[in-house]
Amino acid sequence: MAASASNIQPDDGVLIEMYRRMLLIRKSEEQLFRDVKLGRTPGQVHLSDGQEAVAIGICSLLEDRDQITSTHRGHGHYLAKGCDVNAMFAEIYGKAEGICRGMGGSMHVADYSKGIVGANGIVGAGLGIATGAGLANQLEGEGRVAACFFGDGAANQGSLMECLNISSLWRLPVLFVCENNGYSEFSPSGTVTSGVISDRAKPFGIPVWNIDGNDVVDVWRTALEAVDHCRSGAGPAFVEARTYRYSGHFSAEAMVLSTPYRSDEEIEAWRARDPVARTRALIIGREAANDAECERMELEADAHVEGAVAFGEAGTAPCPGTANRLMRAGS
Amino acid sequence: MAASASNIQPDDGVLIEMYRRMLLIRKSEEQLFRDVKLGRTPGQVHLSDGQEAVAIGICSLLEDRDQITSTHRGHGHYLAKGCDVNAMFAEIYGKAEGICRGMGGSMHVADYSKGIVGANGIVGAGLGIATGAGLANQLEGEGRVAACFFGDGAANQGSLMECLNISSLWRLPVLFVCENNGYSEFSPSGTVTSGVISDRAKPFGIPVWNIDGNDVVDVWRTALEAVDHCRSGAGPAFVEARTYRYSGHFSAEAMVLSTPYRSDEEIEAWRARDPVARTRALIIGREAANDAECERMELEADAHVEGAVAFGEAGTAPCPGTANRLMRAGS
Amino acid sequence: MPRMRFIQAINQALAEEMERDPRTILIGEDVEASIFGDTRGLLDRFGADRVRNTPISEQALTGISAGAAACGCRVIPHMMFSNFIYTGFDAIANQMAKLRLMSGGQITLPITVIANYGGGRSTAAQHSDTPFSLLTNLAGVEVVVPSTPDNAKGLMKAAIRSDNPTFFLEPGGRGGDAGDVPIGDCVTPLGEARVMREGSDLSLITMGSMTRMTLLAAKRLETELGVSAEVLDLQSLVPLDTTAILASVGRTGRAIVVDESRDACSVASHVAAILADKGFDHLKAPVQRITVPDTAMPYAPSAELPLLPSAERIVSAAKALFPVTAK
Amino acid sequence: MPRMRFIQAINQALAEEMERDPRTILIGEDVEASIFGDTRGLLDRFGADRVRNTPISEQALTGISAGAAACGCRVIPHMMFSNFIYTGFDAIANQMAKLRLMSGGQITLPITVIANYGGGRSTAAQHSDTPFSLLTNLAGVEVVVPSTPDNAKGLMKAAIRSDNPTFFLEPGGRGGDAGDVPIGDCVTPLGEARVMREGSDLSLITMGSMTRMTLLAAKRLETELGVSAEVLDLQSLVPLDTTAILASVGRTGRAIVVDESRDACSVASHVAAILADKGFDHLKAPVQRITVPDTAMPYAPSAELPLLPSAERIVSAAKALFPVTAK
Ligand SMILES: Cc1ncc(C[n+]2csc(CCOP(=O)(O)OP(=O)(O)O)c2C)c(N)n1
Ligand SMILES: Cc1ncc(C[n+]2csc(CCOP(=O)(O)OP(=O)(O)O)c2C)c(N)n1
Ligand SMILES: [Mg+2]
Ligand SMILES: [Mg+2]
Repeated sequence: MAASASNIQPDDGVLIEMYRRMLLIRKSEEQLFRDVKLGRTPGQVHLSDGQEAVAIGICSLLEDRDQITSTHRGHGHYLAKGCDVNAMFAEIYGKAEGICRGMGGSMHVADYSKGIVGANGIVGAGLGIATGAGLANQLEGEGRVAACFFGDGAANQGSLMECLNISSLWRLPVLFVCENNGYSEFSPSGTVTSGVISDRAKPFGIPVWNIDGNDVVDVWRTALEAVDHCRSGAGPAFVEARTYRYSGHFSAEAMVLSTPYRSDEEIEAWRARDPVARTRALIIGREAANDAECERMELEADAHVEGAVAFGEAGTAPCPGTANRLMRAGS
Repeated sequence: MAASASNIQPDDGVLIEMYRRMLLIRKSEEQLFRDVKLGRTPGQVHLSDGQEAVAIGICSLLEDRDQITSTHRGHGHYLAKGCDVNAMFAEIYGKAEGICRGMGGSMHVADYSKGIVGANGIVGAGLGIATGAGLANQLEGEGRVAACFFGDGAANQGSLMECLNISSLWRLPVLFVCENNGYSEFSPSGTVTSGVISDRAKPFGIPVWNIDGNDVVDVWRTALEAVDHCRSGAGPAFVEARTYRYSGHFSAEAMVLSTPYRSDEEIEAWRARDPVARTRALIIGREAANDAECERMELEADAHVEGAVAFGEAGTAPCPGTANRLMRAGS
Repeated sequence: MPRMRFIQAINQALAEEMERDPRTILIGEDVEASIFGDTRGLLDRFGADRVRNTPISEQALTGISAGAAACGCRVIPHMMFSNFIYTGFDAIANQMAKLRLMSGGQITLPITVIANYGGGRSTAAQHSDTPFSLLTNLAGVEVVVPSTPDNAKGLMKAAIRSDNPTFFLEPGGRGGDAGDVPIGDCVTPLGEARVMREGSDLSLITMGSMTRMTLLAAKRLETELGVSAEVLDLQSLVPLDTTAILASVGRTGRAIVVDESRDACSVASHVAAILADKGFDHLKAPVQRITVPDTAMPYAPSAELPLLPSAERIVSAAKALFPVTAK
Repeated sequence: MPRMRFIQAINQALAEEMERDPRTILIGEDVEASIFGDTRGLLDRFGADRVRNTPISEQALTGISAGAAACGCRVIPHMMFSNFIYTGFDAIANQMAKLRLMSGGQITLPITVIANYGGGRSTAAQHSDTPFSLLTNLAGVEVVVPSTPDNAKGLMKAAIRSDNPTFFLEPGGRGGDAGDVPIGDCVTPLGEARVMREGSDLSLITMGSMTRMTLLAAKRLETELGVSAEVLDLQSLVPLDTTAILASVGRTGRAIVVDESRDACSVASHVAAILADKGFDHLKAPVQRITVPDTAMPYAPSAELPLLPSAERIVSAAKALFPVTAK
């Protein structure tokens, strides 16, 4: 199976909502990049700017009760799943008001009540967890779906094959979403990855979609089919979405690397295919909103982010005993 | 790529030599089964009776300098690689004269000087080790090949995918040999394995052969092509050989299982396709040897095994300090 | 109380707990056929939804356990031999042990990992590890080690009911031991050691597979040396009953710790360290450790058995503590 | 002696050893770009055959290392962060640590695994583990922990030349520390602790990342309490220099062990256990452990930093040992 055959389109409301959320991700991450430089965050961040359409397109088709597993590059998934931006900033600033009470930080922003079964600092770890969520869903029998976001680099963890096999055998409602941004840290995919990633799902009889991850409509349309496939009880599905991360692997990379690992031209070429700008153009083209309205949406996102910064900054430092208290249930 | 397209045949000498070795494996394992009941072995054994053609067909095409990695079911690989039968029995009897000085036992019989880079009690562990041997071979540049024997159950370890990816990327001379005997312990393959195992190699562009593992000529012919592929520098190759183990998973299974997990009919159907008997029939059919000669080969194998039993029984118990002394190089 | 074998007690606990909570599931390689017997019959009783064979994929097995537990199941993954824990170790050490803290306490992981440990049966190095040390050091998982059929049942029930990831480690050689086992709801609380034998001269602190042999040694000490040895069975390593350890040595002033772990950084080391710190004022003599020397396990019995703790080794260690009383 | 940073000393040792033996290879995720700087420049110098980026496949990384080492290479796998050891743990715990014994000594595995460990940088729980305990308990791998640029170079050379699998654990926060480093062939022998500071009242026994801070504490003890503290840097955990530990405490009669491990079954526990046994007659006071409490590492500095050993914690522990001399 290749890209979605259908040509179904999201209606204007859905498209605008997706645009709003993409803006929130983009603005949040641009802010976080500044925050790192400003020393507002105790740790570094891994930004997903440029990849927003994948998180948004997929999550738009997920319900609150559906689960996702996220990655070290998880701010976008978090916001796409409708979690609170304030609690995210507070978390990344290391505050007790953070979504994980300051215990997790950037790599672990996750609201479990919204179905995020962890953002994970261990590359590939979400695969098993999402498969387990799929198992729980199947036993529950209410049609919940678990989506697993993972990178092209993570696709080289053997756990992928194990989970493809098991989810296929047991027909688990697991949606595998490979965000192929062309790099595994500083290694271009081709140097560490043999063949086409989505082909790896085929021997297990899992349906595969290979799509343009910078086209939110294509992602949305694919998700419509793929999520439905999972929800209907037909078993797992696999989506590979090609995309790009503008800011690189992580916020300190310019400092620690002696030579650049990608060209300015490459970055520019991808910026020309920017998912946020393309969505805006589509909105304008469709006359779903006009320039001024789009502008207002941007300002709204800015305001949200500003509020989140203030919320985070006003937060309190978690006290030393917190870890001990939170480690175990019942303690 | 399916089964070998060629119809090349081993000459009589090769065929007879393969038959001799298959007999030695068969007789050795039948003896070991008796030995376990007799209490001659301190531990249990995993027998490969019924699978001899795979080990023999593959190893016939390997040179002494080529490596293999073996499994928990490794007696056949050991003998097929030309290692000493006396040292094997002594090992399994727990004697200092054993190939591993009595430190390894049945699951670990391996003669490193003959290129066996360990028989492994950890299912799937040979995959990484063989890939590493392939890397060493590539760096050496002398055309050595590393063959990895592993079961259909082991094919569900994620390490398989990792090693397929890396060996393909780096074009390592690694021959993956999946001995598909239809069971993973007591689980029929279909209940734990989705799809066709050899298809898992295809996304990595690795050539695949799917063959009758009870036909030593088919295995030999396939090995001829597959080993050559690896040796020539073209990268890894993958062989899936369908076969069967008569004696089940391990020597105590009848004692520990409450109900049988396979039918007598199934065992009989496979016995009707016995690789040793088929090879003998082929030899007779070709007039490569007559009945009396074949009979003599059997008696020879019996004598070898008898000698090995005597050697093993005469061996000495390793002394308590042995482990401490052998743990580290230089101690 | 009915008498039953160790492995039957475990089986009974599993059955009762699965009966009690329909969200409890059991997964693992060949849990249906059950090579050790601990999970026998559960498939028939609870059906294929709740008792599932998994492929040989330990990474997925542990990862799936974490995911299913996070999403409402009570999960019992069976790892078979302890050495296979290593194959699935990421989801144990990086996920089970850490997700709760990393999520700020949002997540609860009711998982009971079963694994069979220990040497003495010529299974060689890859089927004989005693994984107490590395699991205990993780700090994020509970670790229980039953020693008799009754606490096997009680600890299994406690492990399954715990809302934390808990390792239930079956002493490999002890599955056939018989003993009296209470009927029904006998939960052995986690974090409580039990005094198996009272004594006034020496504390023998032990756990799991070593308990029976330590009791034998205590009897020999009584008859051969006239030494009254207390035997403390730790039962759970995380949480650890430090109070009971200190109380026992407070009574006796002397301790030998018997542990099937390899010596370096063993539980025995940790117990000795606690005594060297908080118990220092009680100590009248050096604290000795009877452990497995720092090597992998050999296959041949002549090389393997001497490496394991034995009543003989305990008795001779004790002799060094009571030079005068030795007959 | 030229002055250089910790990470440069490691880099130099790698370069010199790769120069020395052409069968030495370096593999790992992004060892070409080198995020920590330890492997920087090695690709240019030794070429793509000997310096290779691997995919994110830690199981294969460790497995391949074992296989290539068994077949004639001297292999240096770089695991990046210590937590990723767990992902590739089977080939470490079941293969590297056991193959030599299981093969009856036939096999030699010259492997040097590099990994960066420790907390204090808000990397959260999955990037901050200190894996001393579980590696040490394996018994089948050597473990070295450098503390200064000079022994970083010397220990790396010793690790690479060792014919056993050896873990070289880089203290995460110390890469920028500068110090004098000998030129050329300075091999620090494995299994030898070094006295970093002599003292007569108290032994502070430590390793790796904690050494610098322990030295600071020793100075404070001198000035604030008039206590003369000896600082012993273990340098290698396997083999462990038990003789030096006992000798130091033989001189001082008191010990505090400082270790970045989580407490339970830590190296600190083991050192304390050795003292409680073989060193018992020397001991004038309880042996205290300054370790990380038994929890995963939180992200926020306010919650993380207090969990780590600190000069403050050492000084107040020492105060308890010298109540009278406390000013
Ligand atoms: C098990 C493990 N190995 C290595 C790392 C270090 N690491 C962090 S991100 C990353 C690259 C991930 O690449 P990909 O999966 O493509 O995700 P991307 O960063 O491109 O979004 C690596 C190697 C890790 N966090 N976990
Ligand atoms: C990592 C690991 N998991 C589980 C086991 C237990 N085990 C031993 S053999 C086996 C089945 C292996 O099946 P397969 O690979 O098909 O080989 P076969 O026994 O059929 O030859 C299992 C699960 C093991 N030894 N190692
Ligand atoms: Mg990527
Ligand atoms: Mg099989």
